[in-house]
Amino acid sequence: MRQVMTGNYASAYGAKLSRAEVIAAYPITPQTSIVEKLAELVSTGELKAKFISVESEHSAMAACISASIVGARTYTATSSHGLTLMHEVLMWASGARLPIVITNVSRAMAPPWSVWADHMDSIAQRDTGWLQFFCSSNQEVLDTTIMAYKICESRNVMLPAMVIEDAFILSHTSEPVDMPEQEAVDSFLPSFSPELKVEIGKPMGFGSLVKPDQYMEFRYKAMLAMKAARERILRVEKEFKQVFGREYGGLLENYRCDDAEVVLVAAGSTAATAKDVVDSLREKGQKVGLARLRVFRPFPHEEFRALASKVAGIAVLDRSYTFGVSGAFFTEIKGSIYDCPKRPAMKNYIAGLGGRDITPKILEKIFDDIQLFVKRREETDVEWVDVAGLPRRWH
Amino acid sequence: MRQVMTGNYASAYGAKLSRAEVIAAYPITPQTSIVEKLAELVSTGELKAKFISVESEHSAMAACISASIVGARTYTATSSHGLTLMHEVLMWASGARLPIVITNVSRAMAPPWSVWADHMDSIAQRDTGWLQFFCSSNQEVLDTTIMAYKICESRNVMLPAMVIEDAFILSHTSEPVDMPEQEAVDSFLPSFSPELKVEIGKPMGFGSLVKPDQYMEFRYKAMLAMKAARERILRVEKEFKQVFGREYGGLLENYRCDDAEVVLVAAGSTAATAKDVVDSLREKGQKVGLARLRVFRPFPHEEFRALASKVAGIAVLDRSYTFGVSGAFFTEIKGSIYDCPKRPAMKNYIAGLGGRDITPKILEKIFDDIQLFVKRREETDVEWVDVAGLPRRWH
Amino acid sequence: MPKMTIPEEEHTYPGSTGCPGCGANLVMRYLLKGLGERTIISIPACCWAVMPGYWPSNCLKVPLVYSAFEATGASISGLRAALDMKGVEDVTVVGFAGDGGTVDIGLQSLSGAAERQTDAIYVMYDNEAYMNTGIQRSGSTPWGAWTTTTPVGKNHDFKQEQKKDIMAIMQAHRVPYTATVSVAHPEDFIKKVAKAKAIKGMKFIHALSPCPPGWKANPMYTIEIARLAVDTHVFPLYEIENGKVHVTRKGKGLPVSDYLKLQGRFAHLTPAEVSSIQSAVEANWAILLEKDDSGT
Amino acid sequence: MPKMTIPEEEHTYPGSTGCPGCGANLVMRYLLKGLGERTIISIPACCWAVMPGYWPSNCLKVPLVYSAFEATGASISGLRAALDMKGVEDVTVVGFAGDGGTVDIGLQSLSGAAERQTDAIYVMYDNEAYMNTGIQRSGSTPWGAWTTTTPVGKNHDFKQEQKKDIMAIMQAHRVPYTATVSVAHPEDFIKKVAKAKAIKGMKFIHALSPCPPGWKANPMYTIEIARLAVDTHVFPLYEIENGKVHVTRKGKGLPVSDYLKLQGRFAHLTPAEVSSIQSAVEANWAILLEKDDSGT
Amino acid sequence: MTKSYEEIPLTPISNTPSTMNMTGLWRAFRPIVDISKCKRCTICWKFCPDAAIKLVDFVPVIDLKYCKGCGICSAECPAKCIEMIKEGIE
Amino acid sequence: MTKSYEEIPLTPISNTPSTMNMTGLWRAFRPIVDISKCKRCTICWKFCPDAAIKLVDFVPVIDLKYCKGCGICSAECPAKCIEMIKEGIE
Amino acid sequence: MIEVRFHGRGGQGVVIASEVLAKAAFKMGFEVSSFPFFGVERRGAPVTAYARIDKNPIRIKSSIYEPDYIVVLDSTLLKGVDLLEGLKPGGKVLINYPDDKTLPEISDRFQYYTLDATAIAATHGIGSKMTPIVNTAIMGGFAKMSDWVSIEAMLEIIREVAPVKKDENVEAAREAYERTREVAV
Amino acid sequence: MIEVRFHGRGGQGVVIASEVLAKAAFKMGFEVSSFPFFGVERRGAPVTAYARIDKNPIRIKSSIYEPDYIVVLDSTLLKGVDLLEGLKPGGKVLINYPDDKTLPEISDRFQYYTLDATAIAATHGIGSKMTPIVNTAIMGGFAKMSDWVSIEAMLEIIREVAPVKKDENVEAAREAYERTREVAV
Ligand SMILES: Cc1ncc(C[n+]2csc(CCOP(=O)(O)OP(=O)(O)O)c2C)c(N)n1
Ligand SMILES: Cc1ncc(C[n+]2csc(CCOP(=O)(O)OP(=O)(O)O)c2C)c(N)n1
Ligand code: SF4
Ligand code: SF4
Ligand code: SF4
Ligand code: SF4
Repeated sequence: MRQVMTGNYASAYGAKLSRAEVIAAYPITPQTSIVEKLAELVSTGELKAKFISVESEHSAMAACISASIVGARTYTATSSHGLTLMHEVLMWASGARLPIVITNVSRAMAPPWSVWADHMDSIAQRDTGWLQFFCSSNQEVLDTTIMAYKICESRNVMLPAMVIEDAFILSHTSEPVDMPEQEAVDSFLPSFSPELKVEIGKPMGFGSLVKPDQYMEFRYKAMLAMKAARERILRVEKEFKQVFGREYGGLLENYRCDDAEVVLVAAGSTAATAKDVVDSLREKGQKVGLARLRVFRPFPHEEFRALASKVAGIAVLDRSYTFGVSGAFFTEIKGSIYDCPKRPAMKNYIAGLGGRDITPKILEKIFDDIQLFVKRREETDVEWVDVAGLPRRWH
Repeated sequence: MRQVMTGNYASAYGAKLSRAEVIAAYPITPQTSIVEKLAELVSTGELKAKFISVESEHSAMAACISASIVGARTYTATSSHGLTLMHEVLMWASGARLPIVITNVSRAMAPPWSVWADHMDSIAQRDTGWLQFFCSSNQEVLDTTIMAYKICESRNVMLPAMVIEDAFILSHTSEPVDMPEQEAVDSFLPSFSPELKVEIGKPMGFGSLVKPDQYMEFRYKAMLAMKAARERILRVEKEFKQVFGREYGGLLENYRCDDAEVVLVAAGSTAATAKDVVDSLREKGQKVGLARLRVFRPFPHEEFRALASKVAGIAVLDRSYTFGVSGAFFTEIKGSIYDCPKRPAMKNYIAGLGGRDITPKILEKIFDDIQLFVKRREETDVEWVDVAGLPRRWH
Repeated sequence: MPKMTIPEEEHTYPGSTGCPGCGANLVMRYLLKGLGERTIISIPACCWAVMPGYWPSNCLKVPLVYSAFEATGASISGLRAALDMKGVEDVTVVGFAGDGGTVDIGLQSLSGAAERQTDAIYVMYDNEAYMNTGIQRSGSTPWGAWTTTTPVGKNHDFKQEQKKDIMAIMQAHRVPYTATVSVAHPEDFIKKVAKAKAIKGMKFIHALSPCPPGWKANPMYTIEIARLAVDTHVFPLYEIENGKVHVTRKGKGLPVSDYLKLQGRFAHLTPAEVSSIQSAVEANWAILLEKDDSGT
Repeated sequence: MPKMTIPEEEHTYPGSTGCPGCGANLVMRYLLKGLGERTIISIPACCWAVMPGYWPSNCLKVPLVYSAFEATGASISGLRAALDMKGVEDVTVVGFAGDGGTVDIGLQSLSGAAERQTDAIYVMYDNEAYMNTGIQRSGSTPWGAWTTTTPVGKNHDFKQEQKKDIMAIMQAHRVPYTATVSVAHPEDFIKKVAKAKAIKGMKFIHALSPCPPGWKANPMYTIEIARLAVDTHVFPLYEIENGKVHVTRKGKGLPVSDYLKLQGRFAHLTPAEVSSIQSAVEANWAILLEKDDSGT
Repeated sequence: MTKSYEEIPLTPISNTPSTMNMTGLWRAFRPIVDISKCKRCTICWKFCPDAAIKLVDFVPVIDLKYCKGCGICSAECPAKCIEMIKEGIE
Repeated sequence: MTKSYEEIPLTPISNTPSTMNMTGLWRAFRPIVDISKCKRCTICWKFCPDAAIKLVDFVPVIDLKYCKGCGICSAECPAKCIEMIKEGIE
Repeated sequence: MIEVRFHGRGGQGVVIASEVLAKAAFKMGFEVSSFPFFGVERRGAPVTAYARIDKNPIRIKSSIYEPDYIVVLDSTLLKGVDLLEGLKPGGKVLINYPDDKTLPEISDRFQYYTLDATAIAATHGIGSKMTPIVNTAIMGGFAKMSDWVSIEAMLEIIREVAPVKKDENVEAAREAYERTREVAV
Repeated sequence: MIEVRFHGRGGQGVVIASEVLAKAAFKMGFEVSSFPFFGVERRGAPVTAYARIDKNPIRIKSSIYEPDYIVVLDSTLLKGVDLLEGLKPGGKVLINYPDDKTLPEISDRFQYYTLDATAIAATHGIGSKMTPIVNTAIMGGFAKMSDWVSIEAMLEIIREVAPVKKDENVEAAREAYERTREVAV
């Protein structure tokens, strides 16, 4: 049934419908209503789960890790400082091959203190071995949470996943969400029964010390798992479509890209706004498209290579900036299509940091700019959008 | 005077010669002898500094941050889990624009538990806004520590720096190190007096809450600082050479690259071994070179573009692996030279994870392989080196 | 002639962005009256990280260093070490954190600061929940209270665990001075703060800090509630100096219900539950009196 | 007829990779004798993370989950929650950590586990320093001891801070059961562990664990040193059940120097320093005896 | 409103008094002091969380630019001389 | 010695008894039990950190594959019937 | 697409008001989206919320700069910042305003509606006497002002979302609907 | 380049031995590098350390697989793993071995030297009676076995690095130098 709810409630219901068994979470703006909703669902008995009140995010993840090791389906949610405080144990979860699902309400890092949307927190976890899904609507948040469990718990994956929603812009926006029936979700997502888990009566040490002569082989297996995740994402989405009728375009959603001359790459809420912009520019006759970066890990290598073969220019919008380089999406996309026969003109737009609004007007100007850039490539291929004191005006 | 010492002692003496005023550190293998040495130097009075015994690495960095805010020169050292536990506050330090210097003894992350060399811990901090120096000898560790303060404390930089030495391979290897005289260091490195610091009698809040309408401008300034750091690194190294007679090749040290057909990119201890290998292959008439990635942040964009214009193939050795993508060096280098007119053949070699030894033999085989790859590019451009169960043999 | 019972000089500006009737605002106001301007404060994430206002607004007349949520103890050790190195010794270093930032996520660095005998005052303003993020339970939330994460559900839920006894925990750390203070008794508050300032080592001040929205209370009753906390012995005023306990205010011994009934967060409690709180409070009070060295 | 005074069944294999004479090895051996095989253990970074041996070696006959250094408290809460959800209730969940992993970097998650009343036993084996990383000071290192980070320098340095009183800290958390145990008294040790197993909630066991290399002691004296710790009242054996203190062994009251002199880490202490330790130990012992409820 | 990146410091340094925030606008109720009844006990001044009360000759003068209308002064005044009235549109 | 990536589990699971480690080789001193003097008190067994002593009819039999030679049994034996002798080359 | 901006104070339920509108419109078959201004504001501080209503699914996620409607839950806010900033020419403004007072001087490019929601809420005992909660009443008024959201849908949603005193809230909204009137300026 | 491997037990000072060699060689004008095997081994467990000595600066950072020399600080290790693995044909082995015992059967492709370092250390009161510390004595023996590091340089370094009993350590090394002898197998 469709009902109007926030992204955070969509997250909470996603976890609930997935029948998370152990939930350990610590409050942080703007994630709190996820935790509050889940606390309520557990207290009313609507969700049969253990809710562990932890004293930090590090402990939230650590509790999920241990619970997962003994075979429980686990869930947590956080944001910004909470996510970065988990950094060490995020790596632990992937190294231990535990299919934990986390919602990260992506928010800026301090200082300056800021509670607003920014992808820095999520991007800084790109090396931790987690799958990363950037969502563009509350519906997608809910659906992706359910799919994430199915993807991650499959035997050849067994890796954790992060479902990312933009701070406030999704987390606190109410919009219609079709809430699946519990029965339908139950038949789509079987209960968690990992091949390898710690059981009483079966003495084993889980996560031992490994000498230099053997460590790499374990990492190699994780690499293979991330490879397998790619196929798994596509298959699970297909199955999801069959049952629930919704789909999200795989790892890189191509929106009106087929005959596009230039495309914008964007992730999260910006990508939703960008679809409107693409439509309106198309009406004006511009051949533009949107490549929505939905899955950042595993990186959609093949998809970008296919895209590169079709378009003349790619504008990459990063809602984060890696100091000393550029936006992370920009670097990685260029890296991915480096040896493609056709090399589209690529330009990076840094926008929306610390919650700066990304308006349709701004996106239109980016489309204008990339079309120009294709024609006469300039020196600078990284531009900061809407920074006071720079000559270009964006409003 | 040249004396035989470990990389860890070189770090400790680097901090001592730089007259670090506040040192806060927590023990972790294989960093411990740095801390032990500094504790001893403080206790004997050889180093006039406050040594704060903290209860975690998070607190070590947090203590350095606050000490730095009131104008003290600060130092800490850690490794792997300790570094990743600092993740949140690493971002804090750069956001607060504090020129803290850390030594990271780069080690693998658990699970599997491993105390051996691996760059994952350092690489996973690539988005935190720290300068990153990968060292290849104990001498470089000591010299870089001193230079790092001078680079970072300059008015147009004011960012923190990470000096990286490979676990055990540098940290516990004893080799001759020329220890500069204190007087020479004192005249090279003036005492720390930041423009902006918190002082009694000057009420100010340091690191306040900033609304979406202003956050980006602060980030933009940090971006400019990272840009400035590039020039600063080159200048400080030049000055260092004048005073101490040693230099390290800037951000990307080109070793016999001038007429090279293929080059290997490597960082840290491997790059030292690779010089021997390059020499021996050169003797055999092979036109090979080494591009030693000394500074990873800021990324040596210009240097790689210059290199790309000269060579036919680049082998990139990553001692870490980003699941779902490739080695981080590989992705970023490709990203950097994406739009160069000449595009060398690029292949990634993942080697040495969890302390797996990277022998001259292995490096030779990598040089062989990249030469072949230049001729007939294969599908797979990321190869795992020396993984048991894979067909190729590396010994 | 009338006389002010607390120092006249203000070290805070009006225009802080705390809620009307915020107890924490008063905690800071009294604290600084007690310490004076040669003070430096470290504040982690909490309501008080927001109350100075958006950049460039600042409601404090003393230097303020923001720190990460979990790091107040480390921050004050860093500040003290740096100031010592600079030879600045007459400055009081203060860590100022909420209850969540103290008894939960900040406990470890606080414990570390205590163990390493950092010469500083750590003030915990205790609004008994995570207020800055919107009233979630903390380890310091009292048994029986409603919060958004201890909802009053069908099963008549609420916080099921006891409030962490941070005074006892700090006492176990053998710090030279700990004291409880109340915004209803600023004279006592300021006296204790001044005493703490004069003692070397790590001092700990526990300030009950009523929070109108979080406690579902009328802002005008902030002082009244704080006063009732003392008079019902829910929050006794005492200090511990080198292990010696000294109750600084006996209070009236009113029934706890007087205290609870002004607060919506306790509205769901049954009479039986209220009387179980009453017994617990009485037992604790008896133990405290027994330890009280004041007479001797 | 001779009789074994402790259970015969072993739940550890020979071949652990701890040092010869390691007290921590005995702590685990006795612990599991007390708990039996329906036990699951969480171990953070510490010597005991290494002692099971390199993969795939394991010296425990019960399941073992490794956790991050700072996360033992969180780990046992996670284990307990998951087992509860699975309906597995007859299993004892154990957190087993060194002193550094308990009183320093693990204190916060331990405190959290205590506050949320995790039904588990937390065992701290106390070798009084960070041993796995090579003998650095911890919050649990006693005053006066040498470690690599409290070197005995020109100024006759050594650890300047008091040992953190983790028993008092846990007592301040009002957990239902805490006890000290010694490897020199396995019968007492196992009895306490069995008692803890039967109590619901968070139990805390503090085990003094001599470490020959770290204490600069001859491995053959591991038991002797542990025994002397009890007999000199440096480490009294007692338990606290719901606040009631019970000294389980009075000890001989020997001079502390008997204990100190077997350990190189105290070799630098002057007679005056030794006698200051003596006084402190006597004072603590007197306080403990005063609290002792055994008689009543 | 947004400042150019060139005009701002390296990191957000707050050194403008919070009197820049017109928090008096938050007020729902306004305290009205009946000076004739005032006993000059200064208790209202003592308990104002926002330091919005100045004393002139020990008589309270409320700075309505910053008074948030919490009502503490009214509740605590022993002479009951401060009344809280609903803020209107003037 | 290194196992193929295909032969190992997802993550390092240790389920081989530590008796795979020949820690007896670490021994610098070897305990020699004079059975004739043994009182069968089982104290040596009780205190062996490595569980390297088995009891046969309450008499200790030391498993030299694992005995690390710490000397605790020798120090604790009330009958003084365990002697520690320096390990040699045989 | 219709865009609405709400002004009120922290603690007054401004965000709920925007959600009620969105839910009522959704019930009537519209696609909707509502969101608060993303702040860390405290009780009493001015806060803003937004709603979008359209025939087609709403994808745009940026803020609203040129609303069609403005709703003011607390008339004292008129003293502060420019509440009507960005309002489209001819746009409509609903203000919770005392019946016995006249609007202060205000731009005449817009249409104004007033409603004494405070009095109505007080009458129905919603919130406390000192601080009545006006968000349900005001949404009754919104139904009157707009011609595209029905009072029935609004009342249904109010009944759904009101945590306590459902009847009273519904009645207040109904009364508000009736008493809302356009005023000339 | 000369490569040396050291075998001993945790706690015996194997790493120090390798450093002493490196420092002595450095004192004589060589470039050097020495490193332990990178383990988490405990007291008594077999440990390994390495040293490289060359005329030119040493850049190679990988391990040593085919040493020219092997030094065994604890003869009981001969019972364990293959200590001579990788030793170059004709390579030299120095073993701390009791004077009154003969070497067990062992490969004849190498040259062997023995020295009762344990006895010598005990005589000079280095370490405790139960566990004498043999690393300084054995390095005296190394000077004898090799023809490129002088006993003088070695003694100088030993004096430098010995934390206590400097004279005794030097004397032990000198005696060891004299008593080291090649043995036939
Ligand atoms: C690592 C981390 N986790 C969570 C947060 C979010 N957070 C900020 S303030 C706060 C609540 C603070 O509560 P408390 O310390 O009790 O102070 P109060 O807000 O109640 O005054 C939380 C959870 C954060 N900033 N950092
Ligand atoms: C976050 C983090 N910091 C530091 C370490 C390094 N570390 C591993 S074990 C250890 C010492 C443990 O000391 P303790 O808990 O006292 O146990 P012990 O080794 O003495 O038995 C340290 C510092 C780590 N693994 N993780
Ligand atoms: S929420 Fe509570 S503690 Fe925070 S500012 Fe408001 S009244 Fe003060
Ligand atoms: S270092 Fe100490 S605690 Fe660790 S294994 Fe050795 S004896 Fe045991
Ligand atoms: S109403 Fe509150 S803020 Fe206003 S003057 Fe009185 S106490 Fe101060
Ligand atoms: S010497 Fe030690 S390890 Fe060997 S049997 Fe005796 S007690 Fe056990």
